[in-house]
Amino acid sequence: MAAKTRARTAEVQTFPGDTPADVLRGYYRSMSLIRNFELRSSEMYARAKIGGYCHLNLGEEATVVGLMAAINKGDYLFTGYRDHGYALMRDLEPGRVMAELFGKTTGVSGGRGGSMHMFDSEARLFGGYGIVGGQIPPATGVALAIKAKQQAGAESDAVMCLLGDGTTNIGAFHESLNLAGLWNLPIVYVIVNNRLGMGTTVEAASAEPDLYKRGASYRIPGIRVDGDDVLAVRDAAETALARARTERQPVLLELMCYRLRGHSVVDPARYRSAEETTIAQKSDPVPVFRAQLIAAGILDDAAADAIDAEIDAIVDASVEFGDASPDPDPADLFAYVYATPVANAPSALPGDPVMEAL
Amino acid sequence: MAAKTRARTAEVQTFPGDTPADVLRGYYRSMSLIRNFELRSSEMYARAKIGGYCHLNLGEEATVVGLMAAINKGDYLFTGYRDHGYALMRDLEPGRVMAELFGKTTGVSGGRGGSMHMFDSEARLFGGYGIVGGQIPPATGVALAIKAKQQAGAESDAVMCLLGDGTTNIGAFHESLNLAGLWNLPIVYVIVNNRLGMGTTVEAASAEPDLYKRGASYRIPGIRVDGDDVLAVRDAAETALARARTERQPVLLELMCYRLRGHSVVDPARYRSAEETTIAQKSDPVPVFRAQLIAAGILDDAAADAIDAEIDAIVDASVEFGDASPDPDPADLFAYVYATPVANAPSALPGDPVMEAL
Amino acid sequence: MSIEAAPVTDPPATRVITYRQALNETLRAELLHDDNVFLIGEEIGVFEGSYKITAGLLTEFGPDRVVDAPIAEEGFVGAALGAAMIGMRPVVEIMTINFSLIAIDQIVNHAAKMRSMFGGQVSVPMVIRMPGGGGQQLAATHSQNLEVWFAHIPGLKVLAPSTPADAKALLTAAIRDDDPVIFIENLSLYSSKGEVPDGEQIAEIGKAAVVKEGTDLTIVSYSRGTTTALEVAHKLEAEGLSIEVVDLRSLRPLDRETICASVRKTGHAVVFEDDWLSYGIGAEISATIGEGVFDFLDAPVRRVAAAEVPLPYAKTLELAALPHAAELAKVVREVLNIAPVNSAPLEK
Amino acid sequence: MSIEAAPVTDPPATRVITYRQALNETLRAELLHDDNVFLIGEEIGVFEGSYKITAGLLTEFGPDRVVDAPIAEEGFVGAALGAAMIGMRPVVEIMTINFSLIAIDQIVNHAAKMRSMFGGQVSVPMVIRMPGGGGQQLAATHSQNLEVWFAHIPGLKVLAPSTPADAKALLTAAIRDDDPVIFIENLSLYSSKGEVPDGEQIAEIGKAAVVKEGTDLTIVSYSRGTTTALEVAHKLEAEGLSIEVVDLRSLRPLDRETICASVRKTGHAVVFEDDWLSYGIGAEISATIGEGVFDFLDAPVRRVAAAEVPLPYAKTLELAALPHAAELAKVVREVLNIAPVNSAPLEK
Ligand SMILES: Cc1ncc(C[n+]2csc(CCOP(=O)(O)OP(=O)(O)O)c2C)c(N)n1
Ligand SMILES: Cc1ncc(C[n+]2csc(CCOP(=O)(O)OP(=O)(O)O)c2C)c(N)n1
Ligand SMILES: [Mg+2]
Ligand SMILES: [Mg+2]
Repeated sequence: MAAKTRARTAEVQTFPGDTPADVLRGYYRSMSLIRNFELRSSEMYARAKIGGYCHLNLGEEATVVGLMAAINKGDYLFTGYRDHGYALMRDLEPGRVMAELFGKTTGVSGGRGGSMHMFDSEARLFGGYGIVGGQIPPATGVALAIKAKQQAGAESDAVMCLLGDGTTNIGAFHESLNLAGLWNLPIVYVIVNNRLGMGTTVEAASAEPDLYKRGASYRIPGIRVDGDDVLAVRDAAETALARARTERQPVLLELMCYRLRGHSVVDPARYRSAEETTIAQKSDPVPVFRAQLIAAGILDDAAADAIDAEIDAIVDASVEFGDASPDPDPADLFAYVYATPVANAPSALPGDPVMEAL
Repeated sequence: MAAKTRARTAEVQTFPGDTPADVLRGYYRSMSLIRNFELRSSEMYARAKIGGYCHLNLGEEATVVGLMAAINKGDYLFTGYRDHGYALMRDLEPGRVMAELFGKTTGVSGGRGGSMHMFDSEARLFGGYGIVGGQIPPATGVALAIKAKQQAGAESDAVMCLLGDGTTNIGAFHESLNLAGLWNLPIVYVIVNNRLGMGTTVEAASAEPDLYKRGASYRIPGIRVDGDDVLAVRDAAETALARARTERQPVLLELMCYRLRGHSVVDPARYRSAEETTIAQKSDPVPVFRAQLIAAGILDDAAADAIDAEIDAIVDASVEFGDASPDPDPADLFAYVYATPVANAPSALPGDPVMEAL
Repeated sequence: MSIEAAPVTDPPATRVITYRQALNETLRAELLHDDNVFLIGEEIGVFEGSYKITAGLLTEFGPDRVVDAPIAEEGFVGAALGAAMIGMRPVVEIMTINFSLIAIDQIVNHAAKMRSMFGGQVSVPMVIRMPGGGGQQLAATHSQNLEVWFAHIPGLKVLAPSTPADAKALLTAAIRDDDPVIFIENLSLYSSKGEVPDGEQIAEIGKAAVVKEGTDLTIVSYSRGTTTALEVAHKLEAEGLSIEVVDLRSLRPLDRETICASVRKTGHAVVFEDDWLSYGIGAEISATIGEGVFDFLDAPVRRVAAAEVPLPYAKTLELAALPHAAELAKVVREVLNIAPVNSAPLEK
Repeated sequence: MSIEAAPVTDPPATRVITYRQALNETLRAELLHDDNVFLIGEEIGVFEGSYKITAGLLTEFGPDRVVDAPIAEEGFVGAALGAAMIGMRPVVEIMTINFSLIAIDQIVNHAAKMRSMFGGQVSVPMVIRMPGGGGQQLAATHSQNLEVWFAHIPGLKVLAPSTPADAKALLTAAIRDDDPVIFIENLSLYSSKGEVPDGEQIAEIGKAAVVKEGTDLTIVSYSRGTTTALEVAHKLEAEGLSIEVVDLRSLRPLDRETICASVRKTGHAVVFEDDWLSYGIGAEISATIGEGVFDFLDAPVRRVAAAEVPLPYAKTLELAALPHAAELAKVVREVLNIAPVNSAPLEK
């Protein structure tokens, strides 16, 4: 499968394709939501309302929105730890996402997961995962179960499994893609290639840096798409998902984008050259898309500002919701360890005797 | 890199290339040694002189001899658990190999490794390994150390790492080849494709059954060769090793052969169809090569029989040596656990108190 | 899902079968019982399992229910876990526990943690069966007993039956349980025989069993070790010693009550296990007894376990490294301060 | 290689530096000391290490001595092992102990076993450094303390220093040792400070240290736990209690003599650790004390350890799950049968 060359479209005056204007405006709104939410997360981290690791989708908004525009409600989504934007796009209440970051009971994972572990069984957001590559085998297994339970066809569910460029070097990637290719599973693996692991470039980590080519080892078609182009991402993902649903043909999709800031909120990214930082900033999909829509007459500055203001209020409200929500009660510490209660399951707190003296 | 098509050569009358007759006879002798040794191992297993798991090179003699004809004395060899033939070809005394199978102190690993774990540091047989794929990362690491210590060039050492077809599906294969490709390591990975894991065919295990193609994910050239053709194996291995030494270009070599019997000595291989068994037997490289040499006038029946008889005596002697050798002394149980002695290292036998009462 | 106990009616008819057959029949029964159950593992179909536990099942149930996986433990164990997340009930065979190390990130960092980490929104009804154990001259990398690693992990349940009947009843319970269950088998138990009740049998997870009563000393063990413990206990009766044997059955949760109740009665305890001594299962049992029934203990708790070496291939060394009946009997006598009598020697 | 002890001369000058800096300086000193030493790990070069332990070393020693590896723990840990087989002395950084699960087959089935399995023909002089520990809201998969797994494995040596000085002297010893050494760090110790002697310092592997003397009760701990143990011990002095603190330093080999000698004197023991209670480090310590100094024990050995849950992200739950000074002090008083006095509350 040939690489799709990257086309910078900042100067384009009209929009290719037939996407209705309100849908395009919706994409802008979504990108604005992710941008605003992530900036606010960063601020909340600085104010110590968020703890632990916190990785943002800043710079990846077009990728996130394009992918989520393609996925069906019934499809299962697995992501790495860089998952806030995906949670928002699966229509989880921003307040519940922020509450998760704040570690509150109203958070999407009850405050137990935090930034890296957003989950919503109804929205079929099947988890953010923190172990690099850890999400790939379970995602593959959901596809195996779908194949067992459903007929192939347009009505079938499929799985989308996100992973980073650095993640393609881990064994779980290889083992899982082999299973998907061998068993013809309805799954699309999406490499969000932001060109960096933490500080390690793709070229320094992958002997074949054209990552989409790695599908060939499993007879899985690989496709590279400009991840800053929301429509290109959406279209490629739709095509890939359709093949997964109807042909049971797994697909490897590589989306080229840039990480706007450090690896996580605490990383100043000093290892990055001024030049690279400039490229990343120039490619920033949110202002670029806004400019495109304005240039195409789909938005004007006032309308765009109005969207941004609406989003700002939503994110404000999400912080308020998070603040107002209760902390989990230590009495519930053991609540979810087991689904099936059994005898003698541990329930001691630190310092408790191992058993009451007989 | 194109697949080399498999040429059945049983009817060929003269030998291609310029390999001297005595060298060809030497290859036959080596093949005969492996064959005889393995059959004897099987017999010794049945007589309970060998325990544990025991995997034989029966049917792979041309592969083993061809590879070992190409490797330099200074090169490091890593294998899986199917390692007897390689140990013999690295010029270890057959008696010491048999003694290892018998678990005797005179065995190549002091009787501690057994069939799966032959090792000889001087001969640079760097181990038979029992965990599928477990040998691949350390083999890659030896290549990393060679690169750090030696200049590239014809004088450089290299590493040869053997693995089975089934082994290409494990994560360690992917991670290691990526490192080798990324860091330009002097290593040749050799897939001994005997078409079966235990009872699982390549097609049932690998989404891309042309295994040599899997090098592409790491920009490592992949080459497929007829593993029943000792000269083709030798030549391909020589070329690959030369690239590893001089260009620091890792190579993935796939050798197509057949397993003559079950996965291990205790496996009757009932899952195999009569048809497949017939193909395997027809391809049997030992009688085929013998017939070729006779047809080419390099051997006659009497000379071939004389070689076989000499080998038979050698293998007889190896059994005698193994029988006569002493069992390891339980007093030496802890001898090799640590290289650097430290305080409080455990030395208790079962039933000993954890410490003498203070 | 609630815990079901065996029905209180007439005791069911029994047959004497092997541990292997008990497992095989249970897998078959559960495949029949629930469409969501499927088996997955290396060489379990065409090859019928490295230890033939799944013999005949591919033929009967077909490749969708008995899935031959490539050699990719991390991949297929993780895939089974994924299938469990949406309601399938995979029963995974890892060929031996030694290979579980390749899958352990999926087991410990994923299967064990998902339910808690995602606030109870998903559960992982999967079973991972695997045999461990030494004594077959399989050498250092193929002879381990690493169940203590899994027993340490919250979110997992870890079972280790010692008899064919328990193999059946605990495996049934494991498959019907909605959590990830690690099911420890043992190579040297597969051909052992025992009475197994007919019909559906579901054991209670988390309960140890007093498999022999006695008053002088408690031997605590599990899996293969329990068979040795019973052998020793019966043998020592000839010397007039009354030994109680506690079979743990469940390593996580650990039934501290049953262990402590026994030692409270006997005042003496020895733990017998096949694994290395330091930081082994025996350490937790000994610590539990020391804390739980301190005032009732008449002598230190002793542990009989394997010598701390990578297990060598050579038979002489393997015999020296592994614990056997002879050492167990010796230590029992030491704890009871009794000189050995002249009786038939125990297997070494 | 023989065991070298620190030279018996005038005590060297000391500086107060962080644990992080002690590690960084030691790595630098060993890179200078031996050409065969090299560092390998994810993000240790350009990024200077996830926790900045390797800051400045790429610049000084270049990419052949400070090797940035792809995210492939099994691959690069195994590659380091291979390099060690022919005489290099790799010092591997695994970013956190949680990720060692992906490499554990190479560590436990390969590095730990090779020398024995191959009859002493090869040794594996490698060090694997990795931090563990909870309390940073890193949630279930990034907060573990799994050192007990490694401590269980013959063929490995497992060290867990609690102070900057020990970090230096034990890391030096580890790098100069010819066996695979697992070197356990702790996220919450990196910024802790302490006096560190200048010049080459080589600790003796396999020895615990009595870091505070006392006569009433022994607290046994290691790594971060020792700092809490000392805090509590000092605090309880105000109540007139004389607490001895044993810092294990080496989890394998385990210095049973030092532990038992202390408890023989004090008659009381509490084990404090950050890991889950069941089958944790504390189990072995408790069992060792129970067996080794049974007759000197005046009360059951108690363990203060983490609640057995996958560690939640939320601060309230994380605080409830992890053991702190307050619980340790409470249990010390319980063991000594002393009612709590009104003193300043300990950190919770
Ligand atoms: C198995 C494992 N190894 C290492 C890490 C530490 N780590 C977290 S993110 C990361 C980089 C991942 O890069 P990439 O896959 O490109 O994803 P991105 O962060 O760019 O989205 C690393 C090394 C981890 N979480 N898990
Ligand atoms: C990690 C691991 N998984 C499973 C096994 C069990 N096992 C031993 S050999 C084998 C088949 C290997 O097949 P292949 O790589 O083709 O090598 P061959 O035996 O044909 O030489 C399997 C599954 C193992 N030893 N290690
Ligand atoms: Mg990236
Ligand atoms: Mg094979």
